[in-house]
Order: sequence, then structure tokens, then C-alpha cells
Amino acid sequence: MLLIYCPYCQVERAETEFACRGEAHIARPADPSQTTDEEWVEFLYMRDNTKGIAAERWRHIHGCGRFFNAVRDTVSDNFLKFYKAGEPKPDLEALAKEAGK
Amino acid sequence: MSQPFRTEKGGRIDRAEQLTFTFDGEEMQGHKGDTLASALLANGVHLVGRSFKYHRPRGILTAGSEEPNALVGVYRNGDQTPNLRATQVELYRGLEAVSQNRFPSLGFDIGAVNDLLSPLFPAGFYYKTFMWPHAFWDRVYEPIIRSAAGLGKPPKNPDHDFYGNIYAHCDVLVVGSGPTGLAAALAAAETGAKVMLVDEQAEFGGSLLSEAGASIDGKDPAEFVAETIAKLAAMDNVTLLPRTTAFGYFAHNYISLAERVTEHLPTPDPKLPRERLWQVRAKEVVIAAGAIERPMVFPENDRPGILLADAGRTYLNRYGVKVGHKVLVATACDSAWQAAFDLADHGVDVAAIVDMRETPPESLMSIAEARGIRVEAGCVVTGTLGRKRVKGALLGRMMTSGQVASGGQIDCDALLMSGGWTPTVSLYSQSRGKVVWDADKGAYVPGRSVQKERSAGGAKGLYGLQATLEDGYAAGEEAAKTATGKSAKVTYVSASGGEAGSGGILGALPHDRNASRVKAFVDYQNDVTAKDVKLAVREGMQSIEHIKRYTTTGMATDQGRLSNMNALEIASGALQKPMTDVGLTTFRQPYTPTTFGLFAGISRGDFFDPVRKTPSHDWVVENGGVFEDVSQWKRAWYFPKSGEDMHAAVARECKTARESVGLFDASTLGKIEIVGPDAAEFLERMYTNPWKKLAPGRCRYGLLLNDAGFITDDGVIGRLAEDRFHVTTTTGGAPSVFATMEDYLQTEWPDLDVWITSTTEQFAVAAVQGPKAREVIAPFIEGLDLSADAFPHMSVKEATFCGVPCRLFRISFTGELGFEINVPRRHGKMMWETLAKEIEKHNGTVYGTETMHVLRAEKGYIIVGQDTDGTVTPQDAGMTWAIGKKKFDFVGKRGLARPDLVADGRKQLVGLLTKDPKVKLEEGAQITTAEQPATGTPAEGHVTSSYYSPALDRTIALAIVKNGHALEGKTLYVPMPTGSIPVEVTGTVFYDKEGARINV
Amino acid sequence: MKRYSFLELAKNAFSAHQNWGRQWRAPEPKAEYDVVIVGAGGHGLATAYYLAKEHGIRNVAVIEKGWLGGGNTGRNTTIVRSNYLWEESAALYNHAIGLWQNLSQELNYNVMYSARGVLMLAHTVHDVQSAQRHIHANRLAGVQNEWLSPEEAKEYCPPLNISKNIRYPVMGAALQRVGGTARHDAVAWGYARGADSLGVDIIQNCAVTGIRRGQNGAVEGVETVKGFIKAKKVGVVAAGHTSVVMDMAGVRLPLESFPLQALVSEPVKPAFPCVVMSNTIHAYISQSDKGELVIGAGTDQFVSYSQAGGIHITNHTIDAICELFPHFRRMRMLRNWGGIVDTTPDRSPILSKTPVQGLYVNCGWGTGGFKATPGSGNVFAHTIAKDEPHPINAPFSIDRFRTGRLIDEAAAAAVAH
Amino acid sequence: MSELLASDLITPDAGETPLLSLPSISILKAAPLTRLSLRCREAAQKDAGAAFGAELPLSPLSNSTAAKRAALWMGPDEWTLLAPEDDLRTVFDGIEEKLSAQPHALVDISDRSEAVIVSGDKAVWLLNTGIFIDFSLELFPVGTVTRTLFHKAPVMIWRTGPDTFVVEAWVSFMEYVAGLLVQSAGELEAA
Repeated sequence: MLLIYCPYCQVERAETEFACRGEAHIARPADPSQTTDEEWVEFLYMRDNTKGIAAERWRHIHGCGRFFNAVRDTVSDNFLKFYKAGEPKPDLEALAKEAGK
Repeated sequence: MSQPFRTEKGGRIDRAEQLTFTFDGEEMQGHKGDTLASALLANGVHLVGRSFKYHRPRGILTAGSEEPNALVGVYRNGDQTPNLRATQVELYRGLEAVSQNRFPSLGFDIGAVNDLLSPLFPAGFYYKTFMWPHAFWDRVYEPIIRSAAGLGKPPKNPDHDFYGNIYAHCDVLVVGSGPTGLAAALAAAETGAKVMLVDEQAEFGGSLLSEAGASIDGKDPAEFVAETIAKLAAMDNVTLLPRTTAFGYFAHNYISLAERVTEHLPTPDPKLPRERLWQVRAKEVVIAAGAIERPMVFPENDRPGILLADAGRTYLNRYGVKVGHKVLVATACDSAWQAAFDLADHGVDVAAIVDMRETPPESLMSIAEARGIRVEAGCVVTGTLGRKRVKGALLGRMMTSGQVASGGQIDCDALLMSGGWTPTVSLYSQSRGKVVWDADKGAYVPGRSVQKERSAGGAKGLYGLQATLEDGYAAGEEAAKTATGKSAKVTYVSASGGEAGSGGILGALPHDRNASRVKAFVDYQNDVTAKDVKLAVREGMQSIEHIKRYTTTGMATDQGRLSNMNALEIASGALQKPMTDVGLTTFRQPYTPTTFGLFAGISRGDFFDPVRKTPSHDWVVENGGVFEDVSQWKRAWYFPKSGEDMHAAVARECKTARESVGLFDASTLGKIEIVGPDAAEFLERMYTNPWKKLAPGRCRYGLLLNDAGFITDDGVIGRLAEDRFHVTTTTGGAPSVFATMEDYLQTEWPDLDVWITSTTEQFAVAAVQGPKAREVIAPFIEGLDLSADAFPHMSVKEATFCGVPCRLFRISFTGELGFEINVPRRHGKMMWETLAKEIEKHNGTVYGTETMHVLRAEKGYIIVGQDTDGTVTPQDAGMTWAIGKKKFDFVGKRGLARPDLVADGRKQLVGLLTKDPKVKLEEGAQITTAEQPATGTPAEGHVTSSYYSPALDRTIALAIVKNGHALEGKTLYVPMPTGSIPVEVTGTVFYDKEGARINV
Repeated sequence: MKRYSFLELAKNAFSAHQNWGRQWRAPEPKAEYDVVIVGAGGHGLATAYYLAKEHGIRNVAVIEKGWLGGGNTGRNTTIVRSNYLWEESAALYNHAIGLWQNLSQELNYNVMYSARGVLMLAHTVHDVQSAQRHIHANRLAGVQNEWLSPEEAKEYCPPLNISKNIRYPVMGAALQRVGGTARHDAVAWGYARGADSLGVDIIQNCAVTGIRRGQNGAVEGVETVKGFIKAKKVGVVAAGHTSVVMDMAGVRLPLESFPLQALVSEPVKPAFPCVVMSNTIHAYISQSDKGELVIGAGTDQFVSYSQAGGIHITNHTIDAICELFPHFRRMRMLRNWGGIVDTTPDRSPILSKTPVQGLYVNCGWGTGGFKATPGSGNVFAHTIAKDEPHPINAPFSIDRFRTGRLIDEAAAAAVAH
Repeated sequence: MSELLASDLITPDAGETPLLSLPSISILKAAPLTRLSLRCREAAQKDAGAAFGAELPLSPLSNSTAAKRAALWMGPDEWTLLAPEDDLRTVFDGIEEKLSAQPHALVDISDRSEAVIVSGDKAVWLLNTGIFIDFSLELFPVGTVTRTLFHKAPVMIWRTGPDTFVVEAWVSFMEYVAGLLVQSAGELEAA
């Protein structure tokens, strides 16, 4: 059971308070009608499924209810960073270096 | 004295308290402080079980949780627990234990024939045979294999006990309370850190409790233990947990502990849980789990009476039990000599110390000499005599050639062996740490820490009383400092005696016997011999994981804690590769087998999952209603009157609702209040329908898709004000719809000034449906003109019901005149009972979900999840009318334009009428064009809903059918085992097609 | 290859089993192969076996990062069944059942396929509707599946608690009698031995580090820790690691890899005759021939390659087991482990050609791959050999996600009203 | 913030007998309350607090209280406002009026949940039988409020005293929550 920091509540809580919502920073096209089928399937289903350092969406569903993002090493399951929704995607390589990966 | 092998004095047992217990029905005596194992040994009982495969007689091998042989079943007041380690079962008055895996008796076991046939049963034999004749596998071979399976008998009755749970946090968790753990706990505690000390044994102290001849701080080790524990117990920043096993080390320093609360008590208080699960988040962990002794792999090393040397010493010093009267000690390291000396000091005849080493340390030799103990240096045991109890041992002299020459035979009634020590790295391994090979120590020891833990003392291959104490203090101090930043002056104490020894051996010992005929056991419980490991290699198994799986070595209930190192060495020899290239199997949770009930905890019966009830629940129970589970909710299903079956009850409810009036509890429907200047814009983006022009006071049916274009939910949405909507969802869909809305709102459109709040449980909802609906509610509604003109279909207004503020919807899921009254939940019971009484005046009826389904089906209203299944689009469902044509976008709009969603030949929602109006189709039944379709014919579709319609006095059905909308009037078939049923494709509205009844 | 039989066993007993040969070689990779299969799990080994056996393509290598059968093949709960909803799925899994029934004889290796029956419990009215739909669809598709009342279910599985007083009472069950279990390691080993004997090279401890593509974009071979291996065709069967391997060829897939846990109890005397599954309360249980209760848990909610899941997932599963089988509450967990399952949006696998010429992929089995092993390998071999899908796996293309023609097995489990 | 508040706003339901009453722990059903969910952006926070009668706490998991008023932080733009049962209309209308010009959402959720008061030496222990939170006073001081899970049920925990907690749950979950609290406390009666 992971230990997760909520950047809004500013506390660490057990994973069971949170819902993971998959890969982060996949924006819904502003005008879907202008997208090709390939672009739409990319948005709907295609995922990096990264082995290593990746950014993902979490929601503090049994806490403040806010969505936020986290950077996690999917091999060790250790978190490298938590940040609020809307904040830019961090430099994953830099984070990886810090974590000595 | 009834216990012939009990020492005169010494040990930590309470000799004053005599306890009677039974083993296989035979009554015996033991003492408070005994384990079942020590008590059995005190009575001279070594034979306690039979091995898994060959049913060989087996005795107690160890004194700890790694015991592979002495597994027993324990019975107490109707409950039975299999496979308990006798070495861990604390003795209590009246304990009732039985041996396992034998028939008819432990002494005479038919299964033992396997031992004679063993040449036919090498490792993996079952992969090579039992294949012919084909049919014999199911009928003959497998049943035989299965009946031979298993050790103990499974429990026969539901468990009477319950299990507790507690979540805890601490700065430093110390696992193990030997010298290292005690020192660590003390050092950490003195800094003021929150410390938890856990030990799997009944008493704290670990090896210190069986130490003899050493002293700590000038005191007897046991005294040091008592004082230290007393000191710790007095500190309120310390939690002491004996009888508690740290069995799992998970991500982010989450450790799970199993506390045995009542198992050791003769008469447990029924208010206490049998065991308690501790779920601990520790800032730092000190693993002080110590090390365990390794068996020696020589022929017939499994006879009852053969134990590990340290176990023999523990039984002697801690429990006051002599493992035999004439004891042979076989070893390759120093530590076993101490066992011989202690035995001699208790007047036990030590037949000899047989040490593989040519020249054991002089210091030991002289002590042995002083005690007149015969020493056979440079010798190995090459076999043992006896069957149900060891009678003697064959000696072999090691020659420089590496060969072994026969060295005669020595009689004994017990044999203590030691191949050296193996650090307990299980928890470290579970923490995902990678062990590293330490050539000097001849052991795998913890490598770098992956999580916030440190191994100390024996657990990292460090031995000797003084050294382990110091290591413990240091580990405790560091851990506390890392966890809290605090440190304190820790008073180290020093020890004398208990020095670390040297020596040790891995793998199979050399011998002069016929290798192909003798059995030298590596994994006792699974009957894996050195031969088996070599065979696996011969057959091409190169990874230790393959060898393990092929031979099953290390897969017994000790998870290979005793066998892994010896197996590895034998494998590496056979592969002619260094051991480090053979690989290593990983230890997994749980550290020792852990009770299922502990994991399940309070989750049983109604606490298995919350039971959600509506305010009408009690009334429904009192009035004989039958419930159905819908997600976590209990919903009234139907209300049988006396003598009515479901069919009759539902028929009556339907008829009454259409002819007069029906009352239905709609409280479980999801409700979401959407408020803010952008509320309409938000709905516009979420739902397929247009919302901006919907006037306050009006309602509209809303259809929700996912971005793939498929229907996910629906419900009526009322506009209460410019900036306030009351949204309803399906019962099961409520949480996911809310989550989806939050997702889009927070992450896609955070700029919108709108917020959503779940009001599902704010309101109780009564649906009053039928021609008399208006008359039924009129007497209780104030502040609202209910007339058709003033309050037409699809209206919503705030008013009062019996003086209570309510939201009144005029909507219908039946096709009849209908109202849904929302009152604050606390008034729900009142509202329900008021209306239930009122409808009686109109010969109305209460109705449940089944009738609701029939009534809506007669009108062709869909149920999301029943008539749709996640692959259905609005077009498929014939609901194109629900899509706002002029809308720029909505969730699912783009998805709907994908090739397959606009392709021909999609399955579409239609009505079906059986040619024979009496025949009711089965829901889920398949539909074909051919009357007698060949097997494998693709179905044209399936029946989604099917009922008897009282209003039409015939059966009706809804179905998803390929090109269905174009097939109206055509005949299709529903092939059933009993024959094919012809059906006509129709529209989805069966009743009141022009919809006149709804607008009265 | 020395054939296995009881006689052979008896003969070897006299030579103290000194003369058994290797079950498969440990060859060094050749410079070039007609086909390289990436991943020596059951599916990969089966693919190689059928390439050699049915398509005469014997110049094949199976390249494995670790040891063969060490991934999900050796970690699953060994359940075999084919009573899936959609014709496409039923056809695929039923093809596998057909092969299972004769697999021990085919491979001359006892894979212990045990048709003890798979019982799938229904706990709600919606479950019942869903089960009925499956049964009707299966009957038309020629897939064996039948409905049992709670009483009949208990008769088939005596330990089952059908009391009306439990939280989610058993309302009935769908039984597939030809469903059951098989010995997972034996499946990998049997296919390995079979493929090896037909000339296939199984190369273990040889991680793939890259997939080389030529000017025209077509596959040329794979880079490995043991050097470059030329290949006309490459089939990727890497389960949880498929995304990682396919990324080397620049192919994106709709996959997410989740931890999936399983556990076994201590071995006990026979107590459980069949396989029981409950999707509603998430429990899968059977008893191995060794006597262990084999229990499948759910997946964690986040992508992970750690092969370790959270204990709360296990707790929830054991909740359910103890609720359905209250007398197992005193049984004890012996071992708990995790695997990595690659799942697709519609919970159906991908068995398909890819946009890259000569590159084929077999993935997305989620929690249900083991049961399909023979059928999957069989049709994937066909796809590679013929460079076009077998009719059975044609619907399981990558393109279905673009067009929207999903094979949505999760859909039927849609929550109702 | 003191025990006072419990007696000022959170009061045991007069009609109800205690769910549990032991020397070390008591569980009492709380009387009905006015509960409002307020959502708004920063600009409106001051006015909202003024209109309500207790300022909106801005630091996470905190509360602010005044006579017969309590504002609980639920999220960065979400507060639960507590007032006596009878003040519903006045409070609701008061805030609506004051915020009429500013984007916000005010929703009556008085009936959505029920509360029990858990107090006594063993209160923390009892909550920890089902909640994975460190309730030590350093990390969870008096006045802290949070939503979390109690076993399988969503709850709101509000510490109103060192040994006193208000445990709130949606009404249909309360039978589960209260039932488990009472059952788990059972072992405290063991000899």
C-alpha cells in the first residue's frame, strides 16, 4: 500500500485514499472534430506504459477530492515528485538523475 | 517423574505448574513455558509426523518457526487448525494435538510404501508418465495424485473466532528481540523515538534465553533480558509485541505484523480476537531477525532423533529437556561444540563430537577433553541407523583424496548436527533488497538498503554476543537519528562469553555409500534429496528457479530457509558453476504461514461490504418486501402478497400502477447538484443534449457517453435556477459519473465557474406513478399548482410536502402521469409512510424494481447496463433525438464519428414480439436469422430485456439486433435447447405509443 | 528426443535416473534466423513449437531476458476456460481448449490439464442476466457452459456457502465442465522440450536491447546482450514488457501493465474439487494437486513493473474467499507473489501484424493469458508464417481501437441500474 | 479549539441512548445540524466567511469556529459550514445574498450525513482499528479535520479534543461505521 503525498492537503496518506487515473499530461484536443481517427485513438487509448520514471494522475478521492500529478519510478514504485494539476510536466530526466537513476 | 527426558533443574519452564495435554490421543504431561515440541521431547517423543512424498517417519528438527517436520493439527472447542509447528505451539492445559499425513496411524502408515517405491518417484516423475491411456488421467491417475496431496486435514467447520485489525505508525520498528534487537530497541527508545519491538516468540530475548555460560553486564543473559524489557515497558514511547511475526515488508516501509492474541490461552476470553493484524508504517526498520542453523546433508539425515545442534541446546537450556540419553554431535563448525558441552554438563552421555575439520580449534578440543568427550576430527556421518528413532550413526573418515573411508559406527539415541549458520534475510529480501555473497562468512548477506531499513547482528551474518549487542545499539541509534533527527547518550553494556565461532559447510557431505541408493535430504518436508537436485540439472534445469520448481526444493512451508543454501551448493556443483552464477530464489511474504482470517479481519457478514439502505427500508421489511442488491444498495425488488409468487406480485403491481397508482422508492438514484454561472455550459459539454435553452423549472432527459462514443449513463436533469441544476444518474453509475465530471471539470475545463456536489443522500425520493398520481400527492403538497397546464410533464418546482421543503419533479419512467418528490432525507420515512397510506385509498400499490423494469420496458425506455452494455451508441439505441445537432462538442461526439460507429451492420435496439404471446424469451438469449442455426453461426444479436406485460397481456422483449431498425416487421429466431422461437421485430414502444397517458 | 513413459521411468529407476537427457539445449544464438520470438513464456514457446511443427519453419530462436517460463506463465493461477461472451473470444479460447485436451500426448509431457470444471458465481440479478447471456451465446458458438442453481452449485462444490444470509448470496453459477486447471511450469517446459526437439533454439538470459529496421522500415533483426541476431520476422510475446520491447521498434500500443497478485495456502488434504470464480466480489480459487489452495487476487490500480502489489488487494480477495468458504478462515497463506499483466482498453488481447513489416505482436492478455496458451501460440504461428492472421485471430487486430470495433469482454460486466 | 465546541455545536442527540459507553470509550450519536457545502474561489472567501459568521480556514485540514458556527476545510476551494439545525435558511440566504455577484456554489447537505462523537482514552486506538492515519497530537492536533476511509466506508474525521472526535459519514454508511466502531471496541470489555 503506497504512501502518497497530496499537494493540496499537504499530508502523506495511504494509497487507499487515492484513485490512480493513469498517464498524466494527455490533453483532450481543444476541437475534437478537427482530429483524425489516428489522433483520436492516440488520445483515447495509446499510452507510454513507461518502465521507469513516469508522470501519472492521481485523485485524492477520499480526501480533498482534487486531481494532482505524481512522478513515479514504475520499477521501484518510489515517488519522485508530487505537483498540482495544471502545473507543467517536470523534466523527468533531471528528476531521474536526482534520484540517482 | 512422568517426563523421563526432563532435566532435574534449569530451564525457564514453571516446574510447579504441570500441564496435561494429548498427542494422537495419548495423555502426557508438560509444564507452563513449554512448547508442544519441548513437552513431547521431555516425554521422549521424537516421531511426530510423516514426510510429504515418501511418508518417512520424521521427528522434531528445530526449535523455531522454520520447523519442516513437526507439523501438527490442533483441535479446540470445535475448531481445528492444520500444519501448526509444534515448535511454536505454546503448551496449555488440555491442548489436543494430532500428527498428520499418516494412515491409519503415525506408527504404521500405509503411505510409507512410497518410500520403497521411491526409485520410481524421482523429481518431476509425474511430468513423464500418467499420460496413457488418455482417459485414465481424469479418472484414475489424477484422483490418486490428489488424494495423496497435502499434509494436514483442512478445517471442516466455519471458524468460530474473529480477528482484529490496527493501523500504526512508528519511528523505529525493531524486528527480533535477541541481543541485537534488544540493544537496538533500547538505543532507539532512549532517544525518545516511537519504537515498536516485535518478536515471533512468546518471550522476548531470542537466543539469550538459551544462552549458558555467558554474561552481559556481569549478569546472566536471561536477567539482562528481564531488566531490559522492564525498562522498555516503562517507556510510553515504546510498544512491545511478543507472539508477533513481522510477515510482510511492502513498498514505502509498510510492514504487516501478525499478533497471536489468544492462541496460547487454555480458555480465551471470547471478547478477544484470536489474532490481530498490525499494519505499520515505520520511518525506519531494524531487522534483527538473527540467523538459523543449517542441517547437514548426509544419508538418512532425517531420522527422528536427529536435530539441529542449536535446537538441542535450546531444548536443554531454555526448556530443561534432554533430546536423548546418548547424543552424537556432528558438525563442521564451532558452535555445535557448545551444545555438546552443555549436554555433558547436564550429565548427558555425549557419544562423540564428529567434526569434519581435520583440526578443530584447540580451545574446544581441550574443553572436550576436560569433559572426557570423545572427538572424531576429520570425520563425517555417512549414514544413520534406526527407523522411527535414530539408533546409531555410520562414520566416515575424510581422506586427502577427497574420498571417504568407512570409520565404523557409533550408537546413539539422538544426533545433533550443524552445517553452520544462515542469516535470516527474508524480510530484507521482501523489501526488494538484493542479497550479496560474502565469501568469508560463506553466506548471502543483505546488500544495499532499498527501503528505509537496516539489518543488524545475525541477520547480516555477524555473530558473537558482544559484537551483536554493539551492532544492535549502533543500528538502533542510527535508525532513530535518521527517523527523528534526535539522538541521546546510549549506555552500551558489554558481554563476556558467547564468542562467535568459525567453520561451516554447504551442500552434500561426501560418503562411501552407494550414491544411487541412499537418500540425503535437502528439503525435509518436500522429500527433496541431493539426488533430485542433481537430476534436475542433468535434465537441463540451469536456473535455480527451474531447479526449485522441478524438484520443489524450497517450496515447503519454511520457504527454503533451511534448504536453500544446501540446494544451491549442490546445484552449483552439478552445473560446475560458481554458486553466485546459479541465481537465488526470492523470499516472499509471508515470512511464516499466516492465517487467512487475519487478512479478512472484520470483513464478514454485513461488514463484508457496507449495506446501504433507504429510509423506506424498515417499512419494506415490515410489509414483506423482497430486496435485491444493486451495487451496495438494498432495493425493494417486489412486494408479494400472501400466496403470490414473484410473477403474480409483479403482474399485480404493474396492473395497479397503470390502472390506479403506484408508489416506488427512487432514493438510490444518484443525484448531483451542479451550481455556478457556467453550470449550463458544463452540462452542454458533458451530455449529448442541449441545455442552454432549458428554462428554469423545466427538466430534460440527459444521455452521457464516454469519449469513445458509447453510452455510459443517463437520467433526468432539472433546472432549478439559471445557475443551478439537479442531475440524476443511475444507481450503480452515481460514483463513476461524479468522478468523471470532476475529472473533466478539474483537468480539462478548470476555467469554468461551476462546482458539483453529490446530493444522492441529501434527499429521499418517492415516485408516485399512475392516473391517480396527482390525487395522491395533492393533499400534501403546498405552494404549487399541480394542474397539467401549470405544472406540465417534465417540470420541476420547489414546494413543501407536509410542510417539509421538497423538490417536486413531474416526470415519468412508466409512461403514466408521474411525480417524483425529493425531501430532505430525515423526512423520507415520514414521506414514504404518508404516501403508502394514501395510495391505499386509491387501491394503489407500492412496487419494486422488477415492476419498474416492466413498466419502463412497455414504454421502450432503456436501462443503461441492461439494454446497453458499453458497446452501444445513441444511434444504436435509437436515441439520435437526444443528440444536440448544433453543439460544437460534447463528451463522445468525436468518438461517434469513428469508422465502425458509423458503419453499416451495427447492432441496434429493437422490440421483439414472440409469435406465441405466451412465450417469454430469456434475457441474454441469442437471435438468428436461421430457424435452426448451425453451431458457430454468428448471432444477429441478443435479448436485453424480456417480461410478461400485464397491460398487453402478452410477453414483450427488447433486443440488440444487427441492422435492427431496418428489420421491423421481419421474423427472426431465438434458438433454445427446447426449440427455436420465432419472433417479430417491432419498435421499442409497446404501450400507449402516442404517449397520451403521460400528459394528463 | 527420448520419449517419456512409465516404462522409460521404470527402466531409468534401475540406472538410478543417471541416463535422462536434457529436456532442452542451452545453445548460443546463431547469426540469423527465419523467425525470432521475443519472450520464452508459454505463448512464445508455443508459437515457436507450432511454427516448427505446423509450418515447417524450424530455423527459429526464442529469446528470453530471464529463464523460460519465469514470467506470468510461472506465476498465474492456472485456470483454463473458454466461456467468453463474444463469438470472437469464444472461438479463440475454445480453439485453445481443443488443444489443451490432447496437449500432454501431443507434447509427450504431462501438463496435467485437469478438466475439473470452472464455476463462475452470480451474486446479483445483473450477474444472473450476464451469466445467462454468456450461456446462450456460448451454446450458439458451440462452447460448453451451463447454468446451475445455488443448490446444484453447492453439490458441485461442497465447500461453497450458499446461505442467504451472507452479504452477496450466491444466486447461481455458470459451469464450464471442460474448464479447469493445468500445471503451468509443465506447459512452458513441455513446449520448450517440444520446440527444442524440432530444432528451435531457446536462448535464455538474453535480453533484447533493440529492434533493427531497414531502409524500407521492415524488420531486420534484434539487438541483444549477446549481439545482433538477424531475422526475417520478429514476433514479440513479452507480456507485461510488450510496450517496452515494441517501443524499440517505434510502435505504440494501447497497453497498460499492472501488478497482479496470487497466493497459495499451506498444502492440505483434498478440500476443493473444482475452480470457483466470482467477478463480483473478486475471488478465484482452486486446489493444486499438491494440496495448496491457489487463489487469484485483483490488480493494483497503477502501472508498475515491480512484480509486487499492495496487501490491501490481497486482503480484499481473502475477504471474499472467507465469505464464500468460511471454514477456510483458519487456513494459512504460504506464499504471495505478483506478476505484471498487460491490459488493453477492451480487455481482449492483441494478436496482430503491426505497421512494421515483419514485426508481429501477441499481447494484452491481461489476467487471462494462461488459459489461451496453446491456441494463442497456434494462431500466432500461423500469422507469422503466412504474414496474415488466422481467421480466429483476425478480429484481434491493433486497428480495432482506431475503428472502434472492440471486443469488449469488460462491457458485459457493465454495472446496471 | 476546545471540548467546548462539541457542546456548543456538536451535541449528543437527546433522544438517543449511547451506542457505547465504557470507562475508556463512549460513542454517541450527534444531533442533526445544518451542513452546507460551499465552493468558491479566493475572491469570495472573505465575504463568505463574513456572511457565515466564521471565517473560512485557508490552511489545509484546519477549522475555524465562532459561536455556533464552524467552517471546516475540505479542499482548496471547498468548505463544510456547520450551524445549528434551525439556522439553515438564515445562513443559506445570508451567504447567497452576500455572494450574489461572485461565482460560488452553496449546497444544502444537512441530511447527507450523520455524525457520532467518539471520545475517551481509547478513542485514537478505536479509530486506528479502521483508519490508516497517525492521530498523534503533533501530527493531528485538535481542530484537524479530514476526509478519509474507515475500513470500506468514506468518513470525515474532526478532532474536537485530545480524546474527542466527530466521525461523520453519509447516512447510508453510518450503520456500517457505527456498527464496526462498537464491535471493535468490544475487546475493551475483555477481562
